[in-house]
Amino acid sequence: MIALLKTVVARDLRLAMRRQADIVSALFFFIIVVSLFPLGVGPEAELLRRLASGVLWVAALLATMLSLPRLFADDFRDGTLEQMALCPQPLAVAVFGKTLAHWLSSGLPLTLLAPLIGLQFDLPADAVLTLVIGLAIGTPALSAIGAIGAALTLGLRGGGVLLSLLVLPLYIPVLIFGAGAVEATISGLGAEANLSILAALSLGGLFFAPWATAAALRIALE
Amino acid sequence: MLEASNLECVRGERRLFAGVGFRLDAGELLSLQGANGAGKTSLLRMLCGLTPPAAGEIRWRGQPIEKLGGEFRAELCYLGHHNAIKEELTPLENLLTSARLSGETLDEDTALDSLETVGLAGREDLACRYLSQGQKRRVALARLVHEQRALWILDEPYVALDVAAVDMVAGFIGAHLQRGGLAVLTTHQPVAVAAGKVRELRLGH
Amino acid sequence: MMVWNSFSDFLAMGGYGLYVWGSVGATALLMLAEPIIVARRNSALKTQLQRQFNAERADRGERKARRSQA
Amino acid sequence: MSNGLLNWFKYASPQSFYPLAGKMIPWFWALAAIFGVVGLYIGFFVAPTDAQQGEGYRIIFLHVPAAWMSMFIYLVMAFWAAIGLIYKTRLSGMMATALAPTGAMFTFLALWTGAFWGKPMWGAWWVWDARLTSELILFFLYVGFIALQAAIDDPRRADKAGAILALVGVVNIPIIYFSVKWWNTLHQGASVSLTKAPSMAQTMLWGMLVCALAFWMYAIAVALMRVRGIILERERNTEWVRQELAR
Repeated sequence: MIALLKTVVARDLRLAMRRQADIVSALFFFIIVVSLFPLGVGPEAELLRRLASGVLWVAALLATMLSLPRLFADDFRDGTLEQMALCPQPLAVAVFGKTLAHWLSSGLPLTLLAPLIGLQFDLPADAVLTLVIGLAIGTPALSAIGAIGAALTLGLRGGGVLLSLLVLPLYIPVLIFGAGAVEATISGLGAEANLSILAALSLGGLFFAPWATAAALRIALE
Repeated sequence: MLEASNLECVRGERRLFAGVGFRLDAGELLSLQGANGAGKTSLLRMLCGLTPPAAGEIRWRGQPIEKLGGEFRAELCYLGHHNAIKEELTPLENLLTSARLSGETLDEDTALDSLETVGLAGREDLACRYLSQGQKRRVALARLVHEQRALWILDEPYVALDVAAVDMVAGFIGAHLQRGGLAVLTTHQPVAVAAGKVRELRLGH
Repeated sequence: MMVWNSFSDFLAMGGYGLYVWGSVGATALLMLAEPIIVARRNSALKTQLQRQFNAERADRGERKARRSQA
Repeated sequence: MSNGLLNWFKYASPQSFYPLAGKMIPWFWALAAIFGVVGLYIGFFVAPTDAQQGEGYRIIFLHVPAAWMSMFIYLVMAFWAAIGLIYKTRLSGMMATALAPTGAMFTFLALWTGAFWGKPMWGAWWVWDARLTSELILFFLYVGFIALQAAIDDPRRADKAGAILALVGVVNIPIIYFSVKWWNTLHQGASVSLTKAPSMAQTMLWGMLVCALAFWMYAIAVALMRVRGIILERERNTEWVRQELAR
């Protein structure tokens, strides 16, 4: 089981490294979307500070959404997905591996980049820390839940738009507690409650979502 | 021993075939004939468990394959139309990854030996993107060189191969049958396999 | 028992007429429109299928397909 | 019990369900009409004026039943989805597909009547109340389900994919509702919220229940009509459909 996980994660990361354009474009998308808001809303620091967590989290959601369609599409097209479905271990294990690899190549870079972008919003230090911790805890859930949408819309025309229509409503709890954590820090309430619920969402997502994704993949492979 | 009974396949609203059955014992090869679109690939995918049959049942060693699940898949090697290789990876990386995915231990030397056997010597570390269609097919076929699993299901293994390569693959299959393995394959050119009993199954009228 | 003492009172709905009748109106509209749409789509499907069956029968020479199918 | 279940499934083949549904539809329409008239009569002629909200509160006789139905239909959809996945019966998938538009319609109605109730009571067409917000998200779930099924040509795959989405959705609804409620109380406190329903006089409760029954009968009737269309569509190459339409 673990060997399969290691193989899948190593393979996907190696592929991601060889096609860095995808990772970099998702990151720049994140940067651009976040930078648009001050231009739209105005440069007052006080207002931006209040908007910061919501804007960063929504941008993180959208950036993750960008890289989801390719999660299974290439493997579906060149036949490697079939081989994964035919390996002795349950398909959900391979899916968990791919979800992990997707997080490492999209969620994690976002999290590391967030403080830098946070500067634009003049966030206090402790808020930035909560933001980073929240993103680190929350983005795995985005990859796990997003994988379900990617599997359901595999091979469909207009899959990308449909994917976001299916997945964004399911992202709302993660958004609420992620952005809420930073709000709680700024207003001094302390973000432990938000972060622990966020962790619960991520663990629940990482544990249950692969089974739904595997089922959806088996349907797409029929 | 692989046994299929009363298999039926429906594609969209068209029924491709129905009442298809056969029995295949150790050391035997089933050659699947039929016009294009007769459902040969669908039947192969059913035997792998990828496509559920509209009716009928498939048994491996007397057990329905749905119940066996992972056990059945551990003894199955499927080679479809697609080469199942990643263009960005090298032949060596592809071979090692696909072996590990199916839970087999394959060290680098054996892998290199396999690649050499299929005539890819010198191209082991070149990204598959730069290989020709025939060479990519050889990367896919390299898996068969050291393949130990009992049941081989091959979809058009000889396509895009030159005559020498066709004989080579026929040799792999022959060796597999001699080891008591089973094979189901679809092909257009009739190819004599060195050993083992060949059964024929024609799909469609 | 009767809450309203005149029809105009009933319409005014204690000053909330716009909102109450706006809600009732939307509900009535949607709950009438949906069945009509479904019924119309079903009958369109039936005629289309009948036309297809007649065409097939015509191909088999059983019946000359009437061009101006209703 | 098992053979009872088995022949029920045998009976639930599209071919034998089509005429059965046809016979049932008029009855459900009749029930919907009767309950509707009684419910509205209670709501608008029997229920007393509310102390704080005057006559405007009568919208709850439409808003609350619609909200209940929007949630209930999604659960029924998920139920048929699960049955379809487990027992591989085609009819259950068709039922889920047939219910979705009606569920979406009720969700939209709940939002519309919620807004029309919020405007006079709280001065704003849209109130970020926890239940209204969850209703909006439920509407997105319905739209997602319908859009996914529309994007897939092969009906069998559409049913199964829709089933997975519905089941994932039904697991997420409580999570979404909980997080929205948390979010709502965090930002606004419970003051501006529809959860504080007016004091439930006996007649008001009866009015809502009867209206809900009417909506339920309506939903069954429309779903049965739509499922008959879906059966014809998917079974158009079969002999029985040919006879059915030849009549």
